[in-house]
Amino acid sequence: MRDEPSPGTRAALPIPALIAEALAGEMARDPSVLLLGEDVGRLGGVFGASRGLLERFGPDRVMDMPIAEMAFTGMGVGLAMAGMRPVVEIMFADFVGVCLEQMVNAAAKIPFMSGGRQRVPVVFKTAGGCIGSAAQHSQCLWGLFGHLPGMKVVVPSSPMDHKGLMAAAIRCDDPVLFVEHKRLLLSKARDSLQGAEVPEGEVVTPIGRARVARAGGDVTVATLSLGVEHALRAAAEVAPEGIGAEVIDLRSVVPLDMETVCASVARTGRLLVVDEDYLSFGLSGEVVARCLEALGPGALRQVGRLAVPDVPIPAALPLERAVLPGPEAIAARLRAMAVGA
Amino acid sequence: MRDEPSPGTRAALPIPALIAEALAGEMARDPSVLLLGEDVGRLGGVFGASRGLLERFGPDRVMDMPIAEMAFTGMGVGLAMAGMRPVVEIMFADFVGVCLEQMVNAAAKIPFMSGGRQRVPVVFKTAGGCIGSAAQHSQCLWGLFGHLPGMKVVVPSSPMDHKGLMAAAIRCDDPVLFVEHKRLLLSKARDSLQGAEVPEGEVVTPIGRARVARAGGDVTVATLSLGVEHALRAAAEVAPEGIGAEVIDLRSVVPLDMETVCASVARTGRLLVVDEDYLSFGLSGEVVARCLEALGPGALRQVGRLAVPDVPIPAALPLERAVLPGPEAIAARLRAMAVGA
Amino acid sequence: MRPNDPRILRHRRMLEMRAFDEACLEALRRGEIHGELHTGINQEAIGAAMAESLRPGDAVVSTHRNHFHALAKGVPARALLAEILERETGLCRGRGGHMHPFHPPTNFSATGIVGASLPVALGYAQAFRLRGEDHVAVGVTGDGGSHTGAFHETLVIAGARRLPLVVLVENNALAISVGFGDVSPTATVAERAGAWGARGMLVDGTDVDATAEAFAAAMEQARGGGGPVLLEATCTRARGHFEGDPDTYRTREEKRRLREERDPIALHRARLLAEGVGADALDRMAAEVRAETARLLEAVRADPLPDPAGAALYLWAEEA
Amino acid sequence: MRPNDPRILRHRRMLEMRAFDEACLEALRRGEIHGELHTGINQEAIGAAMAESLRPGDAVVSTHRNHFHALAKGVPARALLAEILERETGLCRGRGGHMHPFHPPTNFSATGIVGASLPVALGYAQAFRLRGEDHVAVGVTGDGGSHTGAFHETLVIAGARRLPLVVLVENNALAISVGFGDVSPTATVAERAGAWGARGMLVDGTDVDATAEAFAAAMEQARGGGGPVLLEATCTRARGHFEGDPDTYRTREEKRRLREERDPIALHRARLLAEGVGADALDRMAAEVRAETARLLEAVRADPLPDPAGAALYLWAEEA
Ligand SMILES: Cc1ncc(C[n+]2csc(CCOP(=O)(O)OP(=O)(O)O)c2C)c(N)n1
Ligand SMILES: Cc1ncc(C[n+]2csc(CCOP(=O)(O)OP(=O)(O)O)c2C)c(N)n1
Ligand SMILES: [Mg+2]
Ligand SMILES: [Mg+2]
Repeated sequence: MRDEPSPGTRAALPIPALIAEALAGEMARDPSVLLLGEDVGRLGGVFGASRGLLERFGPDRVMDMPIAEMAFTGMGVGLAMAGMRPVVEIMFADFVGVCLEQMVNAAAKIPFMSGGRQRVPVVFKTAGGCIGSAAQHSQCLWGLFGHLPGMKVVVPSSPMDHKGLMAAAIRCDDPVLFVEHKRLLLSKARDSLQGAEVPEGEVVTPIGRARVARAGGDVTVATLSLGVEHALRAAAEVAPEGIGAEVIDLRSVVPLDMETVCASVARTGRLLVVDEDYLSFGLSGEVVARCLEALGPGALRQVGRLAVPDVPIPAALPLERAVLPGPEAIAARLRAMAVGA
Repeated sequence: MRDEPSPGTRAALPIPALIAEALAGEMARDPSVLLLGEDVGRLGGVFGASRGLLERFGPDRVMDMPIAEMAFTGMGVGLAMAGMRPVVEIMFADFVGVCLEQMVNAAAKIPFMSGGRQRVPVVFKTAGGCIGSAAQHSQCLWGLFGHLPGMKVVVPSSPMDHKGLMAAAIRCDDPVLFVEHKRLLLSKARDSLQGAEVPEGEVVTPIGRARVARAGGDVTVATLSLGVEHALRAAAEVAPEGIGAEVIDLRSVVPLDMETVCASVARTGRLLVVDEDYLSFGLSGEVVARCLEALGPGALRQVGRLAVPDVPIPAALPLERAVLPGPEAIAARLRAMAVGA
Repeated sequence: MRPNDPRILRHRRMLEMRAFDEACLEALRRGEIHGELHTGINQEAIGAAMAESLRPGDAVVSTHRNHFHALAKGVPARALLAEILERETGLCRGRGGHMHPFHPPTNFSATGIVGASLPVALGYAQAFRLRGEDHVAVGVTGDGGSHTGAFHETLVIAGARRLPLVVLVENNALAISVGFGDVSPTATVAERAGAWGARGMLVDGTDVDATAEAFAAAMEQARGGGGPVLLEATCTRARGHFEGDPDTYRTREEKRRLREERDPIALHRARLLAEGVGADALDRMAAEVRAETARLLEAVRADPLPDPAGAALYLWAEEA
Repeated sequence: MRPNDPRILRHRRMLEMRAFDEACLEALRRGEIHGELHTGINQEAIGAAMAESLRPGDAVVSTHRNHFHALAKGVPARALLAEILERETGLCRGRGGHMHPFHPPTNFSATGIVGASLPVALGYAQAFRLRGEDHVAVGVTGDGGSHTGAFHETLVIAGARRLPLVVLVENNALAISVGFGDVSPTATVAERAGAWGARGMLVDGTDVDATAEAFAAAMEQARGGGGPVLLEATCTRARGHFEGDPDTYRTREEKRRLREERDPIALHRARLLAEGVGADALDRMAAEVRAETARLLEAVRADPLPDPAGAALYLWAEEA
């Protein structure tokens, strides 16, 4: 980045600037890294996650694309097969319906279909989550991608991970889906409950290891993305009531670090999965099922899931609030679970 | 159908002919019912599920389409909004990556987004399942559609249900995804373990009610589609060993009839979900999680999931067999679970 | 020129449309819209032109920038504004919001997914053909939408079937920050029409008179069975892509120039004045429209928000 | 004409391609291929024509009907056939099968999803441009694929960026049972090229000499920086869409006529004979090719099938 803020002001950086740092760092160290997508160049990304990159790396490596996601997603696949390391931005996760074909039947399957002989090191970068834009611009969909094998599905929550997991995604030889949350993209590092300090230099967070964001002995909360912030808020709220919530940031859906989750549940006996994706046939059911498989029914005293209740996101604010798993809803569940058997 | 087979020979009918009967019946009773898709007209469907319909109802109601799934899927949406009842064939479930947008952001969401004021009575008819065509032509994907709210997801298994559920799907005022299994489409009514007799006249199977395909007291097997046939075969195999498997045909993924499943598991204490879709973040995890939520950990002695182990379907026969949940694998699981605590 | 002269009515329609979007901006400023907002300011001529040739049975499927198309189709302004303000009295009971208004009685709908309007419009066109109705389906998209696969596939089918479809491309030369000239393989969208056996038409979409004529001709051809028409109307976007867009990809100077030189209302006003229409008559009209819209906004602001208890309603038919 | 005359080589290539697909048919009959099989019989002229102008660094992204394109690109026939026969020695260790052969050393790949070849080819073209290499990417599709959204989007981007891309449309006038003439808005695919600022070329794809020339010209333009080319080669499909297709949508008579009148090998043989090449030289060549292919098939049949224990391998890089 050309306009580095002076030291001490890094906590004031918007989250997208941390992603831009990761992109810039990787582009600087590896000439095969490219960025392409809508509005990634001249605008620097609709949230600013690629601000400054066009100026620094030029239009050959930062390519503004027409609204032709199928072609440019597939272009990412072809570039990767040809030896490049493209980062393809699909502006919002909701738009994958126009380009899923290339993500799933090409990127995610080619390594396997080729018997391991053709690598496809592409990163699909997209923004999910709810900021008031209703049914077609609010979905998370990481559960959907978890279901389709062949792609790592990485979901940052802390400021540090926005930088470190993006760098790791780019270095990964497998296709990676990187799902940001719009609400976090609109925030600054210092707004986070998970620490604002992110080094200026290289940060690479290994993909596939969950993180205990808060320790606690009564209920395990497995969550990710904005859910970690909400869960930390709820945990702080119920702590004075004597309820110890252990908050786990899953960090990636694929691979899913069940070891960390199960180790916690083995202690607490109570598992609450908090997920801003849809409730059914997704992440929350999988975490519950794997936990049950790993620990056996006897180890589980209580299990809960808090997610969008299988309806599209409604437009009006009171309705939107009612379907999202926010801090109040999490706190209420924690209280209910803590008193239960 | 113009060439009705003589009575007594109906058990020799290919499964697709039963679907064609349902289509013909509904088209005859309701002039707003239409069929469109690739090869549905002149060829009568790649499996024959619309044979005879073009000749009987003409090219205005049976429309052969170019390979432009996004446009003709959306055409189905527009037709439905304009008061028609289109059945849109997407040849194989694997191809949804080119038209998911219209299925999910339009058909499945418009009823909700319009506050219930715009109905979209469209049926998306597609074939899933494995018959040796490798990674891009073998998927079931019903778990994916279950995850995305707003569409009923209907999956027939018995000959009767191929006819009865198709009729019900067409009469349903909600968008419906109807997922056939290619292996069943290549079979005849009499090949089924679930009864070959299907009346010539109207059959309408209510959507959303699972069916106990075989009663048993030791292990509950929840499955669907070809899985029901496999599970019945496995159940018959282990029966002489004193293992009573209760086989439940879920019949639809959305709605998911957990009452029937839970009633069975409450008796057996053992749940095995058999699913030809991918293992993770899908149907099997959801059934397990809902069962646990409904009955509590104490009611479950054992839980198992048998599904495609999160890899694409490989081409070679020995590899394909190794990843599919066939009768042998089910029988082995039943034996293992029956001896367990 | 008499007050009910069609060109005066055109002018009034443009004023109404602008006032409508200004009301939306006001509501946004007051925090009464919590989601995204895309206004059509400077693109009123296209909406006003549409209004003249659309008939009740015709269908319009619009985009994220849909307000003017809805008004042109005859969607009640009250219920439309209430939907944008997320009210229970809105077209969709506050479920859809500004990007997803649906009004079955006028066959109006929209989508927030670029290009996705066109396949749905194709479906309406096919329904009209099947039922022997002489309605036309209009699928609206932007220049950005002309690059989507849905655009091609829709025109392939409409072209081969000669369906009564008008694909209306509002070419404001920008898709968010991406310039049409930077990503289009052709200088215009209209010149591509031959690839689908469609008629291509290009019109200056800041000239409401020319656009009304072009749109009428397009509708006539489609209605008469002449097959699909690809009508491109060039225009400019006066504000950011959405409210909140920093719009750093254009200079202030450039935006000022667009507002001054390519404002369809100002251009039309100048033309009417030159033709002898009185300035005070036009001013009176503008004041009237403003007052009406202010009353509308006040009325909608008094409407209730949806009850959160019903947040999961209306997914299935039995709940409607 | 000398034996190493390019036109004799062309002829030999066609013979090899046909023999290859006949070997596949034999393997299928013996139950050694358990999945779908799409042969290219009667479409050999296009593959043979490609072989002449493709260079090692060029990329080809093909379709479900990909065998001839793979051979044209220089993919080893042994490993290709082994992959089709689902052997561990195959290009992809038996994981890909006949619709999904990948051969990174020659930049060859394919997909079973119609239209999906083109965006991937676009990526290769962009990579070549970025690295300043003078390679060309060839995306192959059928007439059916020309209706897909991916086709449009790919050409939009290639056209605007003037990328070294040749979109080769094998127009056999059928997409399974759906006739090109029944669903296309235009009489040819090539005539649509202007919509994307591409050069459109149409050639009789049953005439190997003409097709070789046309393909060479297309490659030369793309290689020289002249931007994308849309090359349509008309041809016919002699067999069902896939083996097992009842092919009820054509009459026997029609198929007989296609095999007799539009077989590129027979046509070329007649031409060579007319130009004085000896019938016995050609017969000897045909016998030689048949014998070689028979040996190839025998060798592959002796190869092992993959070990089921490894069924879940190769999903992630660390397993490769
Ligand atoms: C398929 C898809 N891709 C991207 C977006 C994000 N997006 C919303 S509007 C827009 C630009 C649209 O440009 P254009 O079609 O010219 O319409 P305009 O905004 O200029 O009216 C983009 C990229 C989207 N909504 N849908
Ligand atoms: C997106 C998609 N839709 C449908 C299919 C099923 N399908 C496979 S091949 C084919 C016909 C292809 O026709 P064409 O492109 O002309 O190629 P040809 O088979 O004639 O060589 C169809 C419909 C598919 N594989 N992918
Ligand atoms: Mg625009
Ligand atoms: Mg074809």
